[in-house]
Amino acid sequence: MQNGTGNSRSKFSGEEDVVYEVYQRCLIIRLNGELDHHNAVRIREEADKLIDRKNIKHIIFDFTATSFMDSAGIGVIMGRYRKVIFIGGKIAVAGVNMAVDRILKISGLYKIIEKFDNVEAALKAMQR
Amino acid sequence: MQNGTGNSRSKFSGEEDVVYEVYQRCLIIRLNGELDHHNAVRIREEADKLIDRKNIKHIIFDFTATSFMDSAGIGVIMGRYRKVIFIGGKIAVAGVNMAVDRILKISGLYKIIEKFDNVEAALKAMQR
Amino acid sequence: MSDKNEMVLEFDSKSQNESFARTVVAAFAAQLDPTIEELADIKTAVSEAVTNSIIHGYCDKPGKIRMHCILENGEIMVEVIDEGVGIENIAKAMEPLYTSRPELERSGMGFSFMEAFMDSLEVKSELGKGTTVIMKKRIGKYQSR
Amino acid sequence: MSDKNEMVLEFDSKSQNESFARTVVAAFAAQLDPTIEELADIKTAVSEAVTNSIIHGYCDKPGKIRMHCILENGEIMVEVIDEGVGIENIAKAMEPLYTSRPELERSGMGFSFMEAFMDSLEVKSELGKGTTVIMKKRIGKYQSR
Ligand SMILES: Nc1ncnc2c1ncn2[C@@H]1O[C@H](COP(=O)(O)OP(=O)(O)O)[C@@H](O)[C@H]1O
Ligand SMILES: Nc1ncnc2c1ncn2[C@@H]1O[C@H](COP(=O)(O)OP(=O)(O)O)[C@@H](O)[C@H]1O
Repeated sequence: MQNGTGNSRSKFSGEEDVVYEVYQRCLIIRLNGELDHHNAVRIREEADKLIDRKNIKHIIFDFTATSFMDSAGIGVIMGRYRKVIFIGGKIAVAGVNMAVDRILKISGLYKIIEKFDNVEAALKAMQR
Repeated sequence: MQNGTGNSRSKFSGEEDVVYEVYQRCLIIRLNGELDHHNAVRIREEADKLIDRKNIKHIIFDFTATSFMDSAGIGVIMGRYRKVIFIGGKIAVAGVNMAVDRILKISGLYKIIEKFDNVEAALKAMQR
Repeated sequence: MSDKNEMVLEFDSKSQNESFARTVVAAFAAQLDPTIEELADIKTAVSEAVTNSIIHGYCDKPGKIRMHCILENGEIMVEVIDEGVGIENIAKAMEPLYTSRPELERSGMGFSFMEAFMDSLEVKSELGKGTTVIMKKRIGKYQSR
Repeated sequence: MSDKNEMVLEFDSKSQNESFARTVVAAFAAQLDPTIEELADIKTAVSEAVTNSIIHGYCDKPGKIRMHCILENGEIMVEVIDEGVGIENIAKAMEPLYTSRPELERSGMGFSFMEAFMDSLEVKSELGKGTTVIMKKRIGKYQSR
């Protein structure tokens, strides 16, 4: 998905890079770009591979650079929640903008996940 | 055309403000936004009103904030050229980006108008 | 700009067109001078309807989706039409959290989001014939929520 | 993404839709991952064709314009179709600087720009029936100029 040719390529299509980082047993998913059904398929696959391989317990979704999200995003979060809840894992969201916040509120997800201002705050809380 | 309500209004439609400034007998037209047939109609009217009222001789088109231009832009420039040429006026363009430059080149307009890096340089040359 | 403006977009049932369909509606709705929030609402609702046509209506198989939009009197109407499998029980389908495809990690919140983000939602469907979703939203001065 | 993707947009012949039509084509063409310059070329060419349908084809009167796009094998095809007055002499109309409406400050460069910015241009027209402009451009690795 990386756009190796760089410079003057346009970024219109919303296929921006999702970035994954692992700190101890915590996975940070930086959802850059648009999170719809089209992109969700790929994110789900990539995340689950990492969750299994790196023995992940907690997951932080970083929405700082998310330009769009619909109910497919809710599906991605719920799906990961179901994967880690059995081993006592937690899900957090960070960098939530107003549009994403409204969707998370309406979905009722805030009953099972916690919101933090930024990834650092979420990491600190999870590693406690 | 001004969007008085401000702040969170989107600027998607390309109806950005065209700004007119008069220095002595020189008219500066800052073509912010998109210059197509839809916007050309309005720009032509507003410019011609100023040209007549302020006894304008020279015109500088500033393309610094122009996000799009097609052959309607050529029509606007040619039309103003015809208006001022009889009184010894000149037309200059400034702040021309690559896309606008290609269109001006293909149109052959550079044979009758002069290009400057910025409005200040154009003003200096015209008032000489 | 108070006169009527209308457009119809027909496109292939492919997931990469979800983003395209949203962009088209947003570019058209922009003529009503919406706020960023109103634009986000419309994009989300349209994304839900188009995604549903692709994964439920056509079950990820080839097909055509039509999107019909009208701007009139400060209101946007969006119709998303497919000729897919159709919905047997519309009332049940519209229940929050109901989904026929949990294996795709569908949350069953598509219709709830369309309702939440638009002023009105109407669903017509016939089994084997297809589904039409009609949504309306008043833009600008007349805030809906 | 090497498979075919197709769309048809039908919209009212109104000058505010010139910008809309360009945005739609750009959003669709984006799937071929064009450069900024390629995108600008396509937008300019489409803007010329759509403007022509509005002011020449329909003479600023109400009408429908259809835009048909296909992405396939790294190439974009755009067809702009109106059912307006048509063109009597296509060869003459395509001559650089020829315009039938100098009073509107038309420069007569519309067709020249379509030719310059796209790889190929074809014009079909019948008097009283309408005009179809077909343009193609190869995107990406295979630079055209
Ligand atoms: N266009 C459609 N064609 C066929 N069935 C549909 C369509 N749209 C919705 N449905 C049915 O309605 C159900 C609920 O839809 P929705 O609330 O959007 O949730 P989700 O898409 O997450 O399943 C779907 O699971 C599907 O069974
Ligand atoms: N869609 C159309 N319908 C009818 N006539 C057209 C159409 N497009 C172009 N023409 C004719 O061809 C001429 C040349 O077109 P063009 O090169 O785009 O220049 P311009 O638009 O500046 O006149 C127009 O002046 C018009 O007479």
